[in-house]
Amino acid sequence: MTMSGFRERPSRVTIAALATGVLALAVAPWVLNEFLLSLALTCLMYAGLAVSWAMFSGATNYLSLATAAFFGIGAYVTALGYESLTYPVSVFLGGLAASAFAAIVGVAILHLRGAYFAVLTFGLGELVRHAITFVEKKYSGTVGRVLTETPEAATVYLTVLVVALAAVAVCVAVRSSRFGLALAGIGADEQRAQTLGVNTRLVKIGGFALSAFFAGALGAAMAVRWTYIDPPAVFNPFIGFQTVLIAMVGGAQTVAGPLVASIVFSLLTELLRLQFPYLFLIILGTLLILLVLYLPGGIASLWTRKRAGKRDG
Amino acid sequence: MSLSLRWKALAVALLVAAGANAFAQDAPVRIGYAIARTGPWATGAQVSQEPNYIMWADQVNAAGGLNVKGKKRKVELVGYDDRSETETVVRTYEKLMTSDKVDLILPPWGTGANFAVLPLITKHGYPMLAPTATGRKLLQLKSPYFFALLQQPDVMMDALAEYLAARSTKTVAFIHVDELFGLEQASALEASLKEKKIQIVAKKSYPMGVKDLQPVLNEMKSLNPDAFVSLSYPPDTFLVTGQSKAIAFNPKVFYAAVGTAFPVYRDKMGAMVEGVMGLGTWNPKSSPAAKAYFDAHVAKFKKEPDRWASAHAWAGLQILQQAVEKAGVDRKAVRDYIAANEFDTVIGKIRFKGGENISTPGVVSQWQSGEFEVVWPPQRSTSASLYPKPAFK
Amino acid sequence: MGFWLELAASGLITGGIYAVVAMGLNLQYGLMRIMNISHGEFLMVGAYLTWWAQTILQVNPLVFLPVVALMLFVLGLLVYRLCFRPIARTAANAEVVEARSLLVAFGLMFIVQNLAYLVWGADLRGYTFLSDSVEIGGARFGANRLLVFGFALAASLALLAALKFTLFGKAVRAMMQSPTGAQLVGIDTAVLHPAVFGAGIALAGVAGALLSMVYEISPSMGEPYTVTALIVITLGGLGSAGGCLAGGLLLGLVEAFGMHFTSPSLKMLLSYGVFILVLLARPRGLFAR
Amino acid sequence: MAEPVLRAEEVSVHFGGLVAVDCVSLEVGSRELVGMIGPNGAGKTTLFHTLSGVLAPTSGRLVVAGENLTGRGAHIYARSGVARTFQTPRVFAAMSAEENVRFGLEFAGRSRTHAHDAFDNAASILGFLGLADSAGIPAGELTPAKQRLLEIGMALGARPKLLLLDEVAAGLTEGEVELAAALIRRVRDELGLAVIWIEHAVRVLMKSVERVVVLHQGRMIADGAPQDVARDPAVVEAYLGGEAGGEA
Amino acid sequence: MSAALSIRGLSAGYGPIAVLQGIDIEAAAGRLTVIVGPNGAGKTTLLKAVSGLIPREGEVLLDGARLSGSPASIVRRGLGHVPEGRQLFAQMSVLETLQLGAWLLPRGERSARLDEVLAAFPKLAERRNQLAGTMSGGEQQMLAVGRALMNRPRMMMLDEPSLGLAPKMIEELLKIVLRIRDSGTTVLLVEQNVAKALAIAEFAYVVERGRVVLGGSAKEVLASEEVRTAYLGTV
Repeated sequence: MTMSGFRERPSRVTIAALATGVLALAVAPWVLNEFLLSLALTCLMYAGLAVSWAMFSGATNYLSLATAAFFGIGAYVTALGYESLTYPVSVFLGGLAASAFAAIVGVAILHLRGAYFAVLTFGLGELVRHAITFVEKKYSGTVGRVLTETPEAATVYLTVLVVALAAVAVCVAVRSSRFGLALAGIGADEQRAQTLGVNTRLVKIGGFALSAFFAGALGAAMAVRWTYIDPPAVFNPFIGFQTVLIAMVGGAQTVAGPLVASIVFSLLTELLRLQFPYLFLIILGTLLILLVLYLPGGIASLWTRKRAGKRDG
Repeated sequence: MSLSLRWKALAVALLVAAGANAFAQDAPVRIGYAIARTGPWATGAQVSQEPNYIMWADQVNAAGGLNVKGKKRKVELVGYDDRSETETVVRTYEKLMTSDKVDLILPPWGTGANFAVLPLITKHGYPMLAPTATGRKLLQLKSPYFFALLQQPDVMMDALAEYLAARSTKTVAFIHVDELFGLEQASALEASLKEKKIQIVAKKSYPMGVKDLQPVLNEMKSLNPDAFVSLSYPPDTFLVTGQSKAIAFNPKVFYAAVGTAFPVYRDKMGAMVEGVMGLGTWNPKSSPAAKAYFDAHVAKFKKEPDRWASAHAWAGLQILQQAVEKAGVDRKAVRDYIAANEFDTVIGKIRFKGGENISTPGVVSQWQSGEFEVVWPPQRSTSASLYPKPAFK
Repeated sequence: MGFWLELAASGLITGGIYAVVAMGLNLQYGLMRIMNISHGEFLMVGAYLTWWAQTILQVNPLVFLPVVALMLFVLGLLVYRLCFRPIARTAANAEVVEARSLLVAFGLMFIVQNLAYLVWGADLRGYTFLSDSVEIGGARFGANRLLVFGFALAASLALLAALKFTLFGKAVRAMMQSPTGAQLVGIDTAVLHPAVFGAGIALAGVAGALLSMVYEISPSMGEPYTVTALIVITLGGLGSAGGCLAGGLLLGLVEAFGMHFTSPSLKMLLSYGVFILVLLARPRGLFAR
Repeated sequence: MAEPVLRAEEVSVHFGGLVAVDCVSLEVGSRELVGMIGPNGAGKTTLFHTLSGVLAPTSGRLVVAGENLTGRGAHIYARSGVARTFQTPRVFAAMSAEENVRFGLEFAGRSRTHAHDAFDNAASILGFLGLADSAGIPAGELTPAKQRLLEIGMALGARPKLLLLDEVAAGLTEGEVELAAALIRRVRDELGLAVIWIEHAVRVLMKSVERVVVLHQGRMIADGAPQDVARDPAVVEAYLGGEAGGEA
Repeated sequence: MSAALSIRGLSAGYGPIAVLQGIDIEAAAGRLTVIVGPNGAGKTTLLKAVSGLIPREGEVLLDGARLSGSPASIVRRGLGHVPEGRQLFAQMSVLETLQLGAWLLPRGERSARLDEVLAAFPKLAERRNQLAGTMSGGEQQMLAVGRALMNRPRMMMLDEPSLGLAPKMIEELLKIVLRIRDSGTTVLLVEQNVAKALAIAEFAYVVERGRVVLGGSAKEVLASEEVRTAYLGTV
């Protein structure tokens, strides 16, 4: 009884809708053309990144900009293990490597708060990028790796789908678990949570590492699309920024918010990019500002507000 | 409506469709590309690459269209912004090839982006003539559809070493950026110098994004080398030039790689560029064709093309045009034609072997009174080299 | 000048440039909690305006500096009015201001950067200014770099003094520590708040103008400068004018000496390493209060 | 005598040069209700921070239920049976009142049992506090007075042996303070907890507890029955002022 | 100099939540008027609305002239407000805080006023260089009062100044409040310490659920049966 979720559980209708959605996503490679599939892939990548980011950062209010670092570490695992590992294995190892990295640095930096944490996590990404450049150059005389034979588009898509779905599933499970309650408590008032018996340090490290796993796995999965992997390409800070942007626009305290936002944002960006080649970023920027000013709770507030209305009525 | 009437309507519809199809023979040739209009790659892409695409399409259309095996068809460019993101590059070319089904493609900007589309052009059979991709690693992928127009690092560095040897240079100090380009150039330079028995007195590398190189330059200056070579990207090229001037580091030869060929280098650095050497291939004096290209570019965009990759981009378009004239828009035929023949271009004759441009020799250029003169090899030079380089002004 | 002094001077000058880059953001984020991630874009606008004035109108960039400051200040007021005032008014606490301003500034970043592409194109730009070198005790430095360093020093000290000693500066600090308290002593925060934000944008513009004398410029130049600014102000301690200068100088010195003692390749590793170590030892920056 | 619930031995806390708590020793036995008074800045809240593990003492020892917990994290104290409230209510604003109480039950209270059925679940704890009606309301929307009650509820969720209450009656009118005092007595009498209660409403406090400790400038200057403490000249001088004579 | 404050039909709240509904209150010139009421009745909201810290409907008159909605101009008119939670500048010294209190005074008068206030609060003078955030609660409350006094207000509003203070400190504070009143400044005091407040006030209002339920002389209010049972806790 005490293990029951602290948030509402999804209704049967939601579950049915989700199941249909997942099925539709799974058959996509045989239905969509290459471009649409690749668009779906982008949506899934950001969905996985944003949902797993929100799982930790949304709940705890620790604004992490380390996503680019985790993503890059994952991608580099693929690059390094490319010849010896199968694709799924390197995706899994990419996640593990990012997770291990997050756990190790988490021990050192998770006592920092606010902007200091944010900028430090960003700095970490840069640190890793330059460290890899340096080490790679020192031991192989060059930087970057060329992946000659890469998996089929459908394989990549299905792999990313699995990782993204796993991210969503884990995030949902975490939210209705004690672990998720602890994370939420840390976000609301860390010290209060500790005085109520939460080992906040351990929970934070765990949450950080868990969320890093998905970013790392996604990096490892996506890397094969780019043939040539070098630090500037895979430690692109913009991937991290965009993830934060999507999660926050969606409503980082929810699961569905970042999920919906990643799809809306990716599709909208693509649509505008293709339709208004020279103006799309201006339009996108304006929309973003309007959204923040007029929908301060994020996209998720569209339905959470409705639900609150129902409760009042 | 009677049944027969419906059949008639259908027949009419089919006829119209067939007519449209027949008309489509003269439909424009659709040529697609993705290129950076925003983001960090845009500076390179919008100087050396996309303006050429636009100017070429305009010129071809003004002349009545592209000659496709004797038939004139208009060119329609389908260009998208890739936002300087590799994943967007891949996605956009997938769209161009599978959704838009363009007839031909033009390459994106930069080595990384070219790497990323390589599997796609191979899979879908689109020939691609790349003006801003360098590196042996690209060629080692052996895509039959990939053609690199730029001289490879070893070719360029051999030319530099030859020039240095011709001036009986004894010692060289060099720096390079820690990135694929810089590393390949550096190892090529090292090999060439070793072969010419020129001593390397100092070699340092630095990461991208550096804002100060004065301490390194001071160190190099104290070794008093005959030549200094900076295998750098534009921001660092500017930085190295300015700071070398500041500390009065005046070797007999001062060479900086990417960026020296940009007109903005001259505009930004002013008189201090006099005598600076760098990566370049041509200038308006190289040939009448080059002059015509230069003038057209200035007339259209109110800005000069750079003296390096711009002309390669234009040459690529010329090659494509010639290939289409002979082989049509059958991409396999176009590829085979490009692979098998020699072409006349703005930078001279070009022939490919294994996707590499083996005709354009390595070139050394040097700023002299506001023009980036070709000074090596002698048969290509537009001016004698200033040697030793005058002290920075 | 001895070799070491020259190395130190070189580092300090670069550090001064970092400090100039960070000053505006330090007002906005350090003091006001407005996470203006489009800081670098306004810096870029300042750089372009100066370049424009120099190449088209042949105006001396130094003469144009106050004009840039004024133009950007007005632009800042406008941006504040349109984008940040609604946030400052409705947000419940500083954390909400921070989060929402971050998103709005993202939007601004897209808009400003792309307007620059539309107006000025993507090409690298630049002009020659004060490129001659100045000799100080045997060592030589670019005059334009020295100018930026001098400005960094003067502006940081002026800002420090203004915030610390003038009543106006105290009012600014007071407003950030307790907006209600400030209102109740009669400080018109509805005027002062936008003014400080505008001053932040103006400082970004001035930094851009100064940088355009040294480095080449392009519409995408902003993001790395935003990152530099964030690192400098967190290193120094948010909101501290002295910390901002010290943070910048420290980074510059680390780079110069690091480059000499190890390899220039390790430069970035060293600066990020020092940044991380400092924050681990002093979680609120060097000059935390 | 049985092992005390809490034993603080010569606890000191220094902040730089400032001595906030100066060599305080204190024992609290089970079911004891102890009032703690002292002027602002006397170190009461700092002492609470050390007793609950939020702050490690600079020197001294803390023994909870016979176990030395000096230097351990606050969660260990909570799990060992020490629960507390804060001076300004620190409820989880976005969670419902029920979830707030359940938080303690899920963590510190999870491995502990308590005989009284008020501790069964969040609903029974809310019922005990008279907050049953507010169960579903986000804590941030409750009135300040109810938030203070909810803070106690969160602490009770930890199923503690010792409850540390920091100014639960601040901002209440005298009438409301009496009700709060009655509740605190019930916590001790019915639930059987030991309680240390900081409050400035001296009159009500003195009436409700059987033992008072007085802190002044970090030192414990008195520890005894309320009537004795109220007459202690040091206490009158430092804390009570003119009020003492009239009240006693 | 003294002022009279008239609040007529004042309504205010936070967003959609209405807290005050048509409040009418008069604060007589040169007198001490106290407002009591249970927690959450809207007393703090009332003072915030008068000061313009939150939007309001209805009329607020100071000496017969309407007060605008802008806090800065209200302070300029001579209304001082010692707010709930003190709202001090934690990182500023006592001296700096008081200097800021003189923000609206003519430049030439500032230092003289500073000396006056420091003379009135010897404890603050002793700690002039200490940061506000590091002082004890009682000292902070004194500083908040001193800061408001710097502007030579004609009228002072104090929001629960005794909150969380030791008995001894409360007495000292109330003495300060009386001294302010005796200097001719009109005082409006919100206080949960009902017995003590009513003992020193001339007029009193009881506010419950956003409305005035009782008002009159302090003696009358003290005598009321409801007040005795609901607020004084002694039957």
